[in-house]
Amino acid sequence: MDVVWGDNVAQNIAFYVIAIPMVAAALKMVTTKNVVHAALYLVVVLVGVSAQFILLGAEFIAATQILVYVGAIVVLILFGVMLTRAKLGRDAEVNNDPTQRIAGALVAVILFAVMSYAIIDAFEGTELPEERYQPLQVVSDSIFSTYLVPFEATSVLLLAALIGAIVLARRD
Amino acid sequence: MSEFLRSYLTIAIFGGLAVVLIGIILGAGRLLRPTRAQDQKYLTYESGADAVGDEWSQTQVRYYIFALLFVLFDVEAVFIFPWATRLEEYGMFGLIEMAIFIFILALGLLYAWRKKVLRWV
Amino acid sequence: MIRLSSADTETTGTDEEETEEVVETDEAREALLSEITERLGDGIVAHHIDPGHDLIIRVANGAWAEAALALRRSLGFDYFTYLSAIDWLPSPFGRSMDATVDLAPSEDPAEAAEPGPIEHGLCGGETRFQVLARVYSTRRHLGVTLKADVASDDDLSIETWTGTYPGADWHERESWEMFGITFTGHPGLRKLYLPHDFEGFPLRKDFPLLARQIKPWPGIVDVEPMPDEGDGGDDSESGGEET
Amino acid sequence: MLLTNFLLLAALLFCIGVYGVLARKNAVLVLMSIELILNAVNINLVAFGVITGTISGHVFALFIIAVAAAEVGVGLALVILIYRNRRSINLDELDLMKG
Amino acid sequence: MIDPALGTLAIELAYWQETLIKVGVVAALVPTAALILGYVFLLKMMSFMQSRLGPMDAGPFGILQLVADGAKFLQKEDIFPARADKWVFAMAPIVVLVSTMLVYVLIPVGPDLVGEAVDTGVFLALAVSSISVIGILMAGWSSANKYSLIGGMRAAGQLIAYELPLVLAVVGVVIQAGTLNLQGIVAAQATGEIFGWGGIGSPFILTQFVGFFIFMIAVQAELTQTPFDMPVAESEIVGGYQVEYTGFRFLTFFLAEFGTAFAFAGLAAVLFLGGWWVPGFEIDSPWLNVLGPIVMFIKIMAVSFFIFWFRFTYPRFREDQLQALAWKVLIPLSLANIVVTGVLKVVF
Amino acid sequence: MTAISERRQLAYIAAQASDARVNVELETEGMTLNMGPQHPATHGTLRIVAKLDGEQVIAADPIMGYMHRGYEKLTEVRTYPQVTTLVNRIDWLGSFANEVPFILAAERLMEVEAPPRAQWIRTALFELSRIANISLFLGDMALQLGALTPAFYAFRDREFVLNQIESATGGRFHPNFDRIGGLKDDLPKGWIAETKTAMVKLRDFCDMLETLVTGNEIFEARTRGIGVIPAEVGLSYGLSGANIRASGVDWDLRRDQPVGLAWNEIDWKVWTHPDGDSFARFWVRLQEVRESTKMVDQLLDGLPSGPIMAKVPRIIKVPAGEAWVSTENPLGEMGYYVVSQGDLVPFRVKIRSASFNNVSIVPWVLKGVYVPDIVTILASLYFILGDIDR
Repeated sequence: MDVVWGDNVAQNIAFYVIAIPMVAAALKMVTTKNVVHAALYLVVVLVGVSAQFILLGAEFIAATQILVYVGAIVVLILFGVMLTRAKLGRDAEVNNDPTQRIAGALVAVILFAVMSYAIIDAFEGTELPEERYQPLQVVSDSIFSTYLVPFEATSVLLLAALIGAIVLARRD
Repeated sequence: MSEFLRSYLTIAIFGGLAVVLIGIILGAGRLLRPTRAQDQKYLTYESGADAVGDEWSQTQVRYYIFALLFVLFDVEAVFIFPWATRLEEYGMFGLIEMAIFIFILALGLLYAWRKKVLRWV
Repeated sequence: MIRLSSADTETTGTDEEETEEVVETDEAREALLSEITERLGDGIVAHHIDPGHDLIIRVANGAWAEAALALRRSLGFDYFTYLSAIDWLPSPFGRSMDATVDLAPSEDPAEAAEPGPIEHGLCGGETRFQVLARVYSTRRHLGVTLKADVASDDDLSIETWTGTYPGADWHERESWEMFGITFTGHPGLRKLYLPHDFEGFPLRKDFPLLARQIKPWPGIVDVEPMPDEGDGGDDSESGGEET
Repeated sequence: MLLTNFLLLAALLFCIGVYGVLARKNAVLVLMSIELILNAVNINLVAFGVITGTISGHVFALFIIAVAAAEVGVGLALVILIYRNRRSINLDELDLMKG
Repeated sequence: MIDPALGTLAIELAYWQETLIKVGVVAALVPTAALILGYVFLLKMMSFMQSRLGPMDAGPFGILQLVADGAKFLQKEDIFPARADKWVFAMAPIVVLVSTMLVYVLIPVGPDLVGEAVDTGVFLALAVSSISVIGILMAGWSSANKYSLIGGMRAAGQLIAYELPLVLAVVGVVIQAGTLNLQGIVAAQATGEIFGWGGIGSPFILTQFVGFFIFMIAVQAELTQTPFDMPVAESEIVGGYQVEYTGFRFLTFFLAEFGTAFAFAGLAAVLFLGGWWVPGFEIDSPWLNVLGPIVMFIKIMAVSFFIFWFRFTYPRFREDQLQALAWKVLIPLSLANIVVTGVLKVVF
Repeated sequence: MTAISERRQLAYIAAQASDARVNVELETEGMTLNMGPQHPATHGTLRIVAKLDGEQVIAADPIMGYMHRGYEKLTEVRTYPQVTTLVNRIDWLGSFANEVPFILAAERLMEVEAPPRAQWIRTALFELSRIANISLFLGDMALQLGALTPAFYAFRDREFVLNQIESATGGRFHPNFDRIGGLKDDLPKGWIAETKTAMVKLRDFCDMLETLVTGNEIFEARTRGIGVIPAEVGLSYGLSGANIRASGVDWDLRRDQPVGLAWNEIDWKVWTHPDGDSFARFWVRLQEVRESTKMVDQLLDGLPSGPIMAKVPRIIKVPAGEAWVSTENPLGEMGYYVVSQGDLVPFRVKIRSASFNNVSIVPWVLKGVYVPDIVTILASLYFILGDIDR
């Protein structure tokens, strides 16, 4: 079991307690026939990701994950869903035909096999450092010095997205 | 590190606690409350009349733009917070950086305003 | 409770005689009538002036909508008061319901009492059903009541007013469901008050009022004494029509 | 705490996301699957950031969240536009490009 | 990071003991807060403002009225509408309440009296409070009712519109304090000086009055209290997203609403009114662990008073007017506030 | 006031038109929302079926009849005095006012006139029932907009008026006090002084409400420019009372058609407002309540002495004839067209109730407004269900 079991038992337990529901919810998300349910399963995955960030010591990213993903993007998706179609109960027309689904599953499984082989091959047994907490000010300093240009570019990107969405969503 | 994780463990415990608390109360309620099934009780309420058309029908709420604006400004807030804690160190340079950032996003708000999509239709 | 007499009022003045102007002729309404006559000409079948109170005009069935149009557009009658109908058939269940004979409950209402002849009210009439409506001018402060016969006793139809007075919409719907009068040109004659599958026309005189059929008319059971008569012990007399 | 834990979790989420993109017809669901993929990437970034001891992973994760927000915004605007024009958001019915 | 253990009182507790105590305290605190606010403001203050007595029968002056109400709600049948999406319908109130509970953990009431003093403090508090939108949308959608759906949509639209002013109004405080940690913010106010005089510290309301103003309006909207109560507007959509809920599930929404009112009042007290610090004490004086909760309670009640005062006084806005207020007034204003605060911070 | 309000109206109309255009552009499928019969905004059992597009109303259709009692049919089997008990249940908040026009119509057919004292008391009671009726509206309007508190004040202060009505007539809600030829009784001792005190309280109530509600920005934002009814449209729909005076039509039956009551003997003012929106309707009603309190004071000061009942036969048979009498009731013009054929019972009574016409404009005025405005507009049009359904 040395592949999946690291040194710190409590943290490992925490990892699996979080990871298992995440994977389950992710699987439900891609298989459920109800679009709103899918969005709610996505919430579970996103909260799980946030918890994993905590385990990785990325406190600020975790809070951001909650604020932006759960508080905003999911709400946006729910709006989108309700604006287009959000039946209660099952919706027949959400999946592609079975052959394509099987092909998709095949692709996913092969991809996972290859990736997990590569990951285990390359990083087997690598322990994360015990002290991995990154204080906010380090993140901040990095953004406002090294990554200043991407930061400003982000604002332009957001502006472009906004204008694009307004142009698209409104027909003049 | 473990202190850091512990504090979040506490938060997680609190989250769990809320669920357990409601579970207990609803469980207690189950013992107290009656359950007398009658079809009428499970009808959709629509001011006393039978629901017109489908009980549930799609709304066309067009505040999509509001939600979008919100997402984008939320992202902005995410960048503002780390900046705000460190402004003293960054000084004037940091201030200008952020002023540009805010200005560019405010342009977006202005654009939405001018395009008259800031209306609840 | 102590009722106070008139002496209790502080000021007993203002007894200036009520201006008892019994207007026998009503110039304003006469003038109005002539104006309307000018516009409608032959459309006017009959008219009646209640001096100081009202002007009633009966127009021909065909001139009904035209009358409305003329009143609103040319004569400034901007306010629509009401529109309704009258069934002039004497009640088959007895006249005025004040006598025991009226109450003879019978299985077949038609034979219970043969209806007497139709007596039309002011301005007369030809058909059993008449439509009546009232419009008012907020500038002249005068109102006109219009009446018209329906097309015939077999064809209860008349033109709609909704084009001229949109407020007539519901009134016409009501008259349609209560009397069965059809308003040609009305945008949607649907039931207004009654369930959509209700049969019959409740305000017609030959539509039985079920409550009266089950529990007959009690007569005038309580007539109050006049205030100046005290408690007058003659209640039995006044309630004499009991059955 | 092993690095592979996180990497394998991320890989799994990534693959589930890929399956979702391939198997789903509904455009909103496809967008959600893409979100899944982006989150998987974020986990990877932060995990590698921790292992290398630098802050870049964190910063990039932040930028990815920002990009994801923009992506969802424009993506959903497109979906709404498509829905309005075609009364359907099934991607296989969209063969506009085939002319 | 500030040691969360009650170390300064010289009691050493294991983590699990400490957590158990905290859990007990907060679990008791949320319902108690809801009861106190409900009784003092919703029942009594409102009654007196409306020239009536309010409940008088349950307990002296009716103080047990809400307990009686709670007992009544427990005995109500738990009805799930036939067409509702059962799971989502059942989960929605829980999501809302969890989001409220999590805010409590973060609010400090003394130097050591805090559920958890995490570094992202205020940021995390705002983040978790935004989860309730999801719960409300879930409730609105799953009830299979038009009023619910409209109410849920309105609620979501309103909460997102006011989440931003709420978040941005806090930035001014963060700039001044230079930290996100709520304990740090309290300390910053305690050690601050007003023109060189440090007698009462420097509560941020003095410098961030614009921020405070925006924050309170946004709080009012986040709580869906009048004049922003369109999501539950009884006279229009008869309760909105709550319309199909019965019994305790319905009460859960109420608990969450009052719990959140208390929590946000607490946040406002910490961010703008100086928090638990009492003038004249050292910032780490153990006495503040005793006085702090009392001071905080007084401040919270004062803030709540204003929240509820507005609730009983004003008519309700219309949704479009509310959105216009948020996007055209409050957000530009809060952005300007950030810039001005930043400039002042850098210049001085 | 006028200049500003015209600009407001124009802006409003322009906004509406552009909204309509936006909707056509977005061409979405609507949702049908059912408000009522059991809905807090419909004061009873009116039902509004509104087709919505987002939160905007495309079409609204009021459905009524849940409270139809068939009064027009029932009057045909009741003697004239008995009809009075029926008709005072039409608008149950202003009951006394419902009785008066019917009694007046019967009196005209019988060529009887009530003695002056009876007429003055009638007028005073008429105004009292107007105050009782409209003061409830004043509180309710704020309630519909979400402000709970004014409703409690309204209920509290309305009680003073109801007490006076009760002590004079014996009935709080359904007095049945009016008689053909006069009144049932004279006023009780001390009533006049008590009523004047009550009027002072009601004036205070009006002042308080004016500061509490009309100065409130949110109240103004919710009512100004909402549900604008131009005078011409309103008249053609038959809107009457404060609803049409709020559109700038200076027309009050109390002044323009004072049928056998004492209105033209006292000094008072007809209030109008040029805007025609929900705010104007509220404002006009508020002024009318205050005006009514002054009218009651004057009526009680000038109360003539004399009998309160004219000579009428014990058993009332009304000669054949037809008469239309309408008065300015709290809700608007209420009239009866009485057709008699010389019997104990009327041959036909057409009841023209104010709310029926006032509500008939709803489909027109609700087009293009938002869902919350439905409530505002319905509240400001102020109807009583019994007055619609009869």
